[in-house]
Amino acid sequence: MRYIPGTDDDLKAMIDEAGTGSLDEILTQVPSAIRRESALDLPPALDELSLTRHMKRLSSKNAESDSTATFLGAGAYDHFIPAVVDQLILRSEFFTAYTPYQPEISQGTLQAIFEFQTYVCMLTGMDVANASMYDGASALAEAVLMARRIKRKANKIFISRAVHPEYRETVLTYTNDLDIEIVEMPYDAEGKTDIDWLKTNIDANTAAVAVQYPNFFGIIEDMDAISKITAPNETLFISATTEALALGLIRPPSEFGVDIAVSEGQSFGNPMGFGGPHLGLFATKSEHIRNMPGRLVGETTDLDGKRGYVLTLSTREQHIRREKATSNICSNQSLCALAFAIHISLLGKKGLWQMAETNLTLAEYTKKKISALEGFSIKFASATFNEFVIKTDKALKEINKKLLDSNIIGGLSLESFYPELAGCILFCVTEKTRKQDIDKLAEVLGGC
Amino acid sequence: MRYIPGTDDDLKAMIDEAGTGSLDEILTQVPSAIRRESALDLPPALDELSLTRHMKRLSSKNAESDSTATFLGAGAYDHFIPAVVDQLILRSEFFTAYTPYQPEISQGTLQAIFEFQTYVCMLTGMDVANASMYDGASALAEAVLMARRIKRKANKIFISRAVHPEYRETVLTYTNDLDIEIVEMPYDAEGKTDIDWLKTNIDANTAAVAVQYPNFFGIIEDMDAISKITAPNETLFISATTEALALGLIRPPSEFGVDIAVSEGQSFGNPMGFGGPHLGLFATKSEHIRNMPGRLVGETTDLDGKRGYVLTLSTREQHIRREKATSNICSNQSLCALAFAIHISLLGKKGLWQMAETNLTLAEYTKKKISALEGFSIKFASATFNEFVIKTDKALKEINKKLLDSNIIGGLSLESFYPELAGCILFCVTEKTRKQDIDKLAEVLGGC
Amino acid sequence: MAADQINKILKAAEPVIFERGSQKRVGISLPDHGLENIDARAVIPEGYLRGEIKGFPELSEVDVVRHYTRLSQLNYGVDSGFYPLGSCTMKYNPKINETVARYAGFTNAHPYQPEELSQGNLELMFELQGLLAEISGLPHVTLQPAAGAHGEMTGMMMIRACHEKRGNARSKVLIPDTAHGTNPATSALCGYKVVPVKSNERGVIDPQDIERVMDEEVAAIMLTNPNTLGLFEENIIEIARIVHEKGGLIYCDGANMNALMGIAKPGKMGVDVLHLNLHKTFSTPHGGGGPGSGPVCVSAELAPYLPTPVVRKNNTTYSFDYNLPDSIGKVKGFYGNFGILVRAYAYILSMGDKGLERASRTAVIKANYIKERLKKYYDLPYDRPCMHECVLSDKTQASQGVKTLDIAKRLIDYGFHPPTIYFPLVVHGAIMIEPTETEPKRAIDEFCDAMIAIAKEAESLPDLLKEAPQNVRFRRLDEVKAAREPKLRWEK
Amino acid sequence: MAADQINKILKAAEPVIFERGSQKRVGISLPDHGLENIDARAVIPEGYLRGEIKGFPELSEVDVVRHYTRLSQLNYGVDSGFYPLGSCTMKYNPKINETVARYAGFTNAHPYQPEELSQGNLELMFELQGLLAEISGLPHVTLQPAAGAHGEMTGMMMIRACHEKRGNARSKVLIPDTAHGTNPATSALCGYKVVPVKSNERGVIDPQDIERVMDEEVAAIMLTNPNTLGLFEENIIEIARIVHEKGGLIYCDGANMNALMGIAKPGKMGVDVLHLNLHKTFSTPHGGGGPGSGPVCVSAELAPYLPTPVVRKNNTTYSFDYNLPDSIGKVKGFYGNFGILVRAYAYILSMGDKGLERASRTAVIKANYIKERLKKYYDLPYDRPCMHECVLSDKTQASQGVKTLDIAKRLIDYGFHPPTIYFPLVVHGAIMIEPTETEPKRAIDEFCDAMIAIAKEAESLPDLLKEAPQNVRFRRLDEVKAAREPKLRWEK
Ligand SMILES: Cc1ncc(COP(=O)(O)O)c(C=O)c1O
Ligand SMILES: Cc1ncc(COP(=O)(O)O)c(C=O)c1O
Repeated sequence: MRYIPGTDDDLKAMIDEAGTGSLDEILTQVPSAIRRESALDLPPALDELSLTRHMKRLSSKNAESDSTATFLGAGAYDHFIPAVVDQLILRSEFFTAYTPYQPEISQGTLQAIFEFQTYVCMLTGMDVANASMYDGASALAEAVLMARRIKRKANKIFISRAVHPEYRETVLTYTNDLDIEIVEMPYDAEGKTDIDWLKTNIDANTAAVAVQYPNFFGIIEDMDAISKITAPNETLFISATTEALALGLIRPPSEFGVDIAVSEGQSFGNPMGFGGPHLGLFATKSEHIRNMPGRLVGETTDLDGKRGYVLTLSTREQHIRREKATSNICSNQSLCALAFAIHISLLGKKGLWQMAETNLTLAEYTKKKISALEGFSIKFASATFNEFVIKTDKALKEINKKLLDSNIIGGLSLESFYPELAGCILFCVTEKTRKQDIDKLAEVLGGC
Repeated sequence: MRYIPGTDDDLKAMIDEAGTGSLDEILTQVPSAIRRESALDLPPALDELSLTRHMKRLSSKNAESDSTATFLGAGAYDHFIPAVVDQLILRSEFFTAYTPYQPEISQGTLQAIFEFQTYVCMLTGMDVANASMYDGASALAEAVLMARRIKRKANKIFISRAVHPEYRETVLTYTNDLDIEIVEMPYDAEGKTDIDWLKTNIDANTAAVAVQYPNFFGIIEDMDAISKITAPNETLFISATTEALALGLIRPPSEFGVDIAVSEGQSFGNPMGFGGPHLGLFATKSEHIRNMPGRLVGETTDLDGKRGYVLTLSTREQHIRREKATSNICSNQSLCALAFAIHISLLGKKGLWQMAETNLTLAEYTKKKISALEGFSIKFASATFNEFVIKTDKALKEINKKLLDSNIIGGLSLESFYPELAGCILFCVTEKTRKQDIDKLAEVLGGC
Repeated sequence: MAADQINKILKAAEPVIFERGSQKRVGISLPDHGLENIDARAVIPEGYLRGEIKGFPELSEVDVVRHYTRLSQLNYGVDSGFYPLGSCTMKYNPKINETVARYAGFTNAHPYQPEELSQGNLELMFELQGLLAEISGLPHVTLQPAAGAHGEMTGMMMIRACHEKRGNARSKVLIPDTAHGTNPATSALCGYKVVPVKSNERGVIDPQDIERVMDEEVAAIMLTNPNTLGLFEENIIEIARIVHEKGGLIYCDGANMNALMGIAKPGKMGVDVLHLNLHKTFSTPHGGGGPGSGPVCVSAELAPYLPTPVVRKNNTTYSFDYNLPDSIGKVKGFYGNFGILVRAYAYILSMGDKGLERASRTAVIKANYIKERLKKYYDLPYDRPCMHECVLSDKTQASQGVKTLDIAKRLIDYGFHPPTIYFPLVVHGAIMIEPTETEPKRAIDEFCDAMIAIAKEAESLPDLLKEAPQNVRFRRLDEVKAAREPKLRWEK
Repeated sequence: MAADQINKILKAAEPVIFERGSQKRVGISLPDHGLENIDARAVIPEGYLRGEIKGFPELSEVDVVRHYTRLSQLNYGVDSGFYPLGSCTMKYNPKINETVARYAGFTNAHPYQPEELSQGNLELMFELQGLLAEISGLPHVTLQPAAGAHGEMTGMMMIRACHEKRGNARSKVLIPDTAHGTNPATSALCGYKVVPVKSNERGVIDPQDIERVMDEEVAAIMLTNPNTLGLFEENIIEIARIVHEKGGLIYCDGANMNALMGIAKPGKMGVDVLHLNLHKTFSTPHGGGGPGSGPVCVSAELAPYLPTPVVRKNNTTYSFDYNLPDSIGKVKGFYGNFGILVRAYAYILSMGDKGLERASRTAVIKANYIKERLKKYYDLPYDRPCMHECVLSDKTQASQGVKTLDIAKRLIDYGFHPPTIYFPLVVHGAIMIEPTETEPKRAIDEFCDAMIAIAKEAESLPDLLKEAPQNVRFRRLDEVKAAREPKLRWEK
């Protein structure tokens, strides 16, 4: 077996030298009643070439966005990832290492995470960010738990219905067994969280209010108005973002007094990958550090006074605090965070702006093209970034079939998530979308 | 421009600090008469995504052996390359370094080449090998030049007609301007170099005799018989190999008294790549070292007595000896040599044998299948490794068309290289060839 | 001296990326979209356009490549050498898995693209569910959890859901003192009170202790098998009987499954719920701390509570099943760390039954070999055959004032990654060594030689150990300072 | 002291691969072909089956990966830092080129597969021929040569063929004393006698000297422009006139083309034949010493002698043209280092006219900047504006007994790859610095600071330089020993 260097002779030599007796003797600790009776029923082992052929076959049974233009977004975004990213994360010193427990030989990972934390702070405007959560959805769930920890006396959390349905579902799962009541805030006719409802319903028992920014419909929420309600009530304000790229263009959550800002980070450096691995960004204000979940890297010096980095403030974490930890998270999405940092470093100030601007430009163009078509209209009259909702009275099934015939995957039908939005489609456009793809899309829709 | 970190400000700062005056002043050394008049007529610069799309389009306009079974060999072989090889040669410390002029920070390249030299010695059985030539063809040409240097008084070199036609052509090009006469040795009815002819024609003016082993027809030459003629005549014996894998199974050239053994090394670790980059192996006897072309790495110690490696015996080379050098070669195929060494290390003793045996097994099966077909026969009744010649009276054009219809690229029609072999096809089979591909091949041929 | 001083300056650290670059550099180029750029101010509502991000770098491609290349050179990975981090199964990560995981149909598939256009991915997930079920002996599997701890949470939520369904959610979870920190943390996250259980003098759980604490309020015991001392919970059958009799369930932390593949199935031991760490047992890369994947395997009774969706096969096609009315719901977006699933699937296909069994058997032999070679030099708290890892302590060296930390740092000088230290907590000054099956005997021997040399140094040159490491680019880092004045982001 | 000694042992070298592994390991698995394995003895003639290869290693995949990973860690590449190797143009190698060069249609295409099935590759070659023709100003191009020296040979053979066609092959080639060693070696290989030409006090060729040696036996002058001192051959037009008048041809070694892209075309300077180094000017990786690629661009008169085949376009399809009756023939198998062509093509498309021009302009400015910063500390033999590289010497330091070699080795301690040293030969103790356009100003400044610090050390601490390097894993290696008792392969 090519992955196991121990030949029979090696093993025998070790057993003999150790004097432990045979493997069977070692294994007497495993009661014979539960020992292997027959071989595992697995397919016969594949050699490397046959494996690649098998995997290629599976891969080719999927549509993929380099060959098929896609207008799907909704939490996973088809952005272009420069070749540099993958070639650097493949450096085995990064990808075959584990959690940097031994800082003297882990400065690569540690400094990269420290820089990642800084990037997340810069993007969100917050004071401090952790070294990543599993994804945007679980990051929001952790934010809710954290808000509950901070607000010991309040147990209601308001979450906007314009937050990604899977994020909301994840929050429900995480909070189901705990003393937390999740209350859904409706959205209004413009697709924004209903401010009036919030004003009416907020009370002393409201620990936090969570909205998505831009929200699931691509809309830039009225953060200012929300903040003006939560702040006087001393309710925490949580913002979640699925499209981190938007934060390159719109005002950061911090500027609206947000207490905890979470985001999906996939848009930078990580492929859609059929839904994962992605990564959760998690940032907060300094005052909340001790209540924060997840790993943190901090700056320090070595014995010679040289600047270096270590895991720090781990008294919040499970391996020290056990059942009193702020979270049970241990392994996170470190390599995805590295990819995020590399991509965003390549972009830099100018590239980030340019990429966001390109997304906006193409999205606005698409909006205009589609809404000009007979039978299609813009559902919500609010400003959006690179996603938006279109309403049509045509049969969605047929539309999508026709689009596929033109090698286009259309937007997401919203009905299954929002029964009230039957006939609505969420479209997404990125810098990978070509004008010609959009024109084709409009042409096909026009012919439906 | 993403590859150029010098912004206008950087450049201006440098010009100012240097006090050299503007770039235009610096460039006054270039006479204005020959300075740029207009922009270069090149296509507009492509961004990275557009470049990948363009390149993908070009790539997809070619057949490729993972999707189309191919029976072509003839100097380029479709072997399976384990994923390890590419991931290791992509380590930038290897692939972005140059010739290891500074050994203290080049031990990676140096030791890898030292090990490569050892592998080539082991495969060929020779005493010493250099750090690679451009490819098999030019390696043979260099071997001929070297033989001429050793044999100062003899200027004729016999080369078998059963040597790869492009190798022979390359030799002719290299020797055209020099006092060397290339004489072609015919092959006999069994596809081997004509021993009788050699016996008759060899004389004191014959500096060297060169054959291919296995030869272009896949046949294992009668090395013993040739050696028995060259040795008493004090003629140098040169062997060239196109399929280095064969040397894992057949007796090494050294055991037939060969003086210079060259080979194409592509079979290990390097893709066919539409013909390059490949690499030339070049090995000889110790006594000929000083006449050897190319770079050599030797073992030594550092100031602390630690074992290390350096470029050595460079008094043979162009940068020291200039017009008296043994060759003009400078950059060679170092990274290909690294890939070769990695692949062969993975194979090891057992894997090398197994791979050679697999090739032999499949080739024999194919031979049997095809020769059993009506209208197809084995052209030469000699033992072969993984290539062999089939003779047919059917129209080759039509055969190949039919094969293509079944997504198979057939063998190489020999007529253009050997007019006397009209109707002959050189087939090649490797471990990537599946039994089902062979069966299909036979089925299609049978239906022609 | 002067020379020394100069040399010191030379070993400068890599600057933080925000200290690199210069104005107007860019490391990327985007396609020309062929439209006039929209004026963002015309689209984005007033007051919602962001200003310049202070401190954001401007770099060219070469700046970025150099920076991360150099950072990587400050790291140590499995490909660099022996990495015997106990409990983490730092086995070799096959390179072919990185290649196949990058096939476009895997990386460029959108999670919401139509199922008809995702049949390859669904097939892969379905098949992997089956393979893990077979290896674990537990028939139902979710691939959704993103890591081990996430799997624990998922599993414990399912246990809670099961008890709720039965009528009483119960309030407590039994957790042995050898357990990993994620176990109690998870239990708390699921609203349970943790009841610690001491392990006995053999390093395992005593059924009598369980008998004593087990009652109708105990939802489950969360054990690890083999446990974090590397010892098989030899009373597992008896324990399962006791817990089950009182209506409790058995949760098994499968982080140490590398000891058991093809040797024994948790499903056969009475385990009801098990999580696997694909980034340990199934060879997917650790990535500097993730992404991992923590599938959960459960018995039939627990199946209704699996997170949505699960993948089903209907004749020749595959689909997501969201129709699980008793499901605990989703624990993350989409379907799990799919890219990691691809690698684990490729690994299992490459190994087959024989390969997996051999992996576990080899891992066990190697751990015992190390234990036997080192026990003459280091205290071995539980001197008996172990499974895939062994735990030593610094007791012998303590008299010289040499601690586990010093031994670990000195190992760095010798070119090794240190073992896990100070865990499990039941062993004071623990040194937890897990070699894995992919470690060549030579590397193991070199490691043992180094450990023995260090034991000798501890006697003759204890200061050398306290000053370690000295052979790498950084000396010991001040963790106290980092925690006292937290500096968690770069600032100008 | 004891500690020091122990530390020394720790920095052991990586064993040779033949000293690794153990019996029966294998690092590969091959497909099961489904047939009975043939008995090789039944096929291979008696006496032609080889025996076991002594010393051949047996390794598992992890052994191999570790070995080469560790070897790589002993190396320094462009991605590690500044690599100002003069005459080698160690520019950044764009990563995307590595990605696109690996597309299956490029890597898995057989050179003899039908032209109809190779249209993408033929198109790429055809387009690249055109791009290089445009950049060089010489209309005809062969892509076949595998490196610069190979291109020289190809070009000089074409020159010889041309003279033969004209009636007299001629016997001599003029070569300036600044020329690279490959130039005279190539001339000899083509059967020419080398006539050296001294450069003048401005570091360039004097037309009067050419006038003196030029006669009807001179086939060509082989010059490099800018030359290896980094100086533009400012009399090129006059030289070309003189040589052409006597029926000679101008061969230009294009290794330094990075100074000229979009600034001046060799074709406009009277050059008849030019080779380019794609692994220098056109950013393809140097690979530790290749593979490179050395296309040759020629004027119309030389076109008939191009190697076979060249690529032609016929309406919308592409094909190989072997029908060149006056061709010099083939200089290697197949069509050249195709994979390198793919990278260079991708580079040119990414740069466009503006990018290439900016590259050259930037390279020139950076070289002049370095020259000016360092000339106060190091002897600058030709104190005038240079093009893309500059040449210093150790004359100032020689009084302290410090030589160029010492300076170079000390630079290693400072974290830089040293410049080219002792070349060109016309400068005693030459230090030849080529920054390239891809070097950030900061790296250049750090390099200059180091050079200046070293100049100061040469005065105050000369021994430090002679002992250098000390900050890397190896100290100076004994080259004399290596040459005296050559050990060119491993033996047990
Ligand atoms: C025994 C044990 N359980 C659980 C975990 C948590 O797994 P993860 O880090 O994947 O969340 C670990 C990880 O180190 C572990 O060793
Ligand atoms: C000026 C000059 N000419 C020719 C060459 C030879 O090029 P190559 O190494 O590609 O054969 C070099 C290479 O270093 C060079 O610097």
